[in-house]
Amino acid sequence: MSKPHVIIIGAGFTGVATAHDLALRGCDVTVVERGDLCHGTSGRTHGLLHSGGRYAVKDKESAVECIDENMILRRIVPQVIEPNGGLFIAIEEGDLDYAEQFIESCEECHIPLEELKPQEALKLEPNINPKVLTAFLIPDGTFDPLRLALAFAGTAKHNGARFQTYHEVQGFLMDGQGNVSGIKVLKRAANKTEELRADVVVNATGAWAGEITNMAGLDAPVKPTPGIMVAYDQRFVQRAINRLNTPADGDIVLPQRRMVVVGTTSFDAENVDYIPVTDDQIKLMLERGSELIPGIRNAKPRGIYMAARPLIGGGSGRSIARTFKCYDHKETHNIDGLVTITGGKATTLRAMAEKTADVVCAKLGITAACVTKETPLLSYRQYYASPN
Amino acid sequence: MTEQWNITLRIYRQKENEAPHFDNFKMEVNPDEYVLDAVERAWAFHDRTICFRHACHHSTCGACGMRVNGVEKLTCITLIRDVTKNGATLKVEPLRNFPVVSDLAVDMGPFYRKMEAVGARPVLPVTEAEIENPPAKWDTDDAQYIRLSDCIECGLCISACPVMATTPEYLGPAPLAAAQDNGIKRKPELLSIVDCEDGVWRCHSVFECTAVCPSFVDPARRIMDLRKQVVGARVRKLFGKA
Amino acid sequence: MNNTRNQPSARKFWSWFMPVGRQAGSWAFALNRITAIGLTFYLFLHLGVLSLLAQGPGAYDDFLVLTENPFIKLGELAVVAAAILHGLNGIRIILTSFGVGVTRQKQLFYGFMLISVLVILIFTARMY
Amino acid sequence: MSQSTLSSSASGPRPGENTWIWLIKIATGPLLVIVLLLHFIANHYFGSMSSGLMTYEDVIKYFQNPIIPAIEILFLITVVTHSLIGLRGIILDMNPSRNTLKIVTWLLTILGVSSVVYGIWLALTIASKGS
Repeated sequence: MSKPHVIIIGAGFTGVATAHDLALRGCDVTVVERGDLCHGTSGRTHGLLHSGGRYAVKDKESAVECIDENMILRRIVPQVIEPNGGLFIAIEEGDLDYAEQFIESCEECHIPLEELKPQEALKLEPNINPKVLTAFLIPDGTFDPLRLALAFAGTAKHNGARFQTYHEVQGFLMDGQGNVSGIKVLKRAANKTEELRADVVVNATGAWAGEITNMAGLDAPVKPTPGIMVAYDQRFVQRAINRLNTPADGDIVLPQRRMVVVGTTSFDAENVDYIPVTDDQIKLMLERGSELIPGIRNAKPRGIYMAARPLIGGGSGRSIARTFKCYDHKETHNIDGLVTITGGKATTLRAMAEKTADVVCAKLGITAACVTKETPLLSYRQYYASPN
Repeated sequence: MTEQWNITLRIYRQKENEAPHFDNFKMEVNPDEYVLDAVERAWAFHDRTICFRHACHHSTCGACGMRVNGVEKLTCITLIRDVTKNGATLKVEPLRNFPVVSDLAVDMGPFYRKMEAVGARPVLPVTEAEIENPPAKWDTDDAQYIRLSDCIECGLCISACPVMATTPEYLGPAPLAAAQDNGIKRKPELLSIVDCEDGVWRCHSVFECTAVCPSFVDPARRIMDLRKQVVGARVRKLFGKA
Repeated sequence: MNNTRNQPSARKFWSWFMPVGRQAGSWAFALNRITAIGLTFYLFLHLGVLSLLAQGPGAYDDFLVLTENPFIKLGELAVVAAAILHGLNGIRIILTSFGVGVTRQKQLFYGFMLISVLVILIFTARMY
Repeated sequence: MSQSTLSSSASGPRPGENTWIWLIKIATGPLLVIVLLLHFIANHYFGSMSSGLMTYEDVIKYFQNPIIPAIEILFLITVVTHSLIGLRGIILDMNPSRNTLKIVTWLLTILGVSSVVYGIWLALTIASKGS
């Protein structure tokens, strides 16, 4: 029998990872993206291959997801990762109070941790703040956002998935019984609209999830929560440097190519399409960044950008849980054929895809198990292999 | 209040079956913003049909290369202040020598395939890839650290190279620079790929690629070094056999 | 679905000579190519003219009279200029190809162009 | 690691240029600069005409010393080789098809060889005129 056809809206991390998973499980996949890969939040992520350390105390569920995925990604896609680890450093007395619960939580979430004396930390990373009181070695890392997505997308494409970039979803096609049976899409490169039918449509548009579900008359509990990130033009450190304290603004600096990226803040925003950068947040990043690495004070900013995190549900800013949720709108609103996946973090893209694929396969009666944990991804340039 | 400029953003437009033309967008911009922010704002608030490529906004992904006022730029790190003046025009066109998908978005396929053909290294030890003699500060155990390579495959050098404009077969600056970074001693199979008319001998020492490279790769210098490697390899092969 | 307007194509040779807004290297490349074509043309013209020598004194000396004509002199000056420019730029390319002065290739180009202009002026003075 | 569908061009690297052609071009280059200098000086300073050019007799006299024809022939060989390799490089930049390139290469070789042969004959006839 022919393969079931699944349309995935959105070629960000979740979209391409889900395409990869479903392609391996025998689905015929079409990814539809308004722009190109990583046009939304995924492109403008920090690039932190999360160890979960930052969430161990307050959000254990996310922390465990992060450390597990961190280890998997290092195995399946080393080609886009700087696997040099990270440091949580305490600079003021206040930071030391946090150490106690930090160690406990990390152990609870099986996040490998090693405490270093200040001289040891300064020997490993000479450019961090010399006033460091204590430091914890943790398996953080950095990745290149676009190439991480390309690696998943390239492998999916190799296994038969199709990628239609510059195709903007205009609305859903509904069958008689009020279920989704496909999408109406505008081919932006030619100003022509098309209709595409599918057995299941997956809405993997992250912070824009609400915009898409509105087209089916539903609302998705997504609260776009943007944050600023500033890249400076010198590579001061080899590891990601975190501030040992409850998550706050500007408490992480990570190396990427010949730069360091300082992040981030967290505030609510309505218009997700364009979030202007504000001077006070830039200054805040400079402030906080130079507390961790004093050298940043006289480095030149190279790129300043905003990214809208797709957070789930109520609460505000940092308090919302950072885990992800997958809604089968058959159960939530009795509309079949539409699945929404949102929330989560960049590092957990494979796990989000696995969960979504499980939901989709259940709907389609596919019994194949998820194998993405052990399947190494092809070269990210494979996405451009055969001329489409 | 931050300084505000009124500029005309003049964007190259090209849809599949229409002749290309330019659209002008009168915009108020902060000169310390980046060109990419202006283009994104034009898309968000003025004309949603504008197609352009962007992802990371801080020069690590290489998606947003465009020609700004005729010169290749990575628009996410190019300040508006550096490329135009208050009340002037900011002309933005797609990169040369790439098939245009639509408006400012180009197809990176042929270029990425060439990078793959020479096996460009995406990640490498921090102690390598220095174009000058490696600075003394790397000590031995630094080699354990791995970082993403300098080349972000943005395609600016491909657009700037006048030789690249004449034939799609020419490997072009970035792939040749990647071949040099790999080194013929380490990957002997590269010799036949680069020692040909589409390889290192097509370069005519124009140095435009190095002029536009935003990521410290210095492709022109690497091509010159690759020439030495190729000549060395051929001469050794000759005497090796003889 | 991509259009070919923007793609590389053999008809695009004008792009060799589009150094407008470009760096020194593009000017050097364009100059090098124009002088090369000019010199090659002159080479075979010169070989042809010399065949008059084989026909005895009359033919050759009559031709020499032509060289007094100012336009022919201008042509000869152009050849001399082209030879100097092409020669010096060729040396710059060989030096950079062997890694010498690669980081200062622009200064090398400007320096050589200065020398060329001076020598050309000397020849112009000599000729007129 | 690279897949077959990923190689740059279907037919693989095209052998139109190689190390030896380039080495010949850049070997003849500097040689040319020196010999050209001598040629300039010889032609524009020792000639009896006001402009320094040589008349018929000057040329004949100049060619009596057997070194001169030898140098002129050497000069001819290097300049013809250098210019034709360069010209072929320019034609290559026009992205010719495979057999066009073969034809061009043949034509240039024939042109080169014939002009060198013609040059040698000319030099010898001039030298012989003097005796």
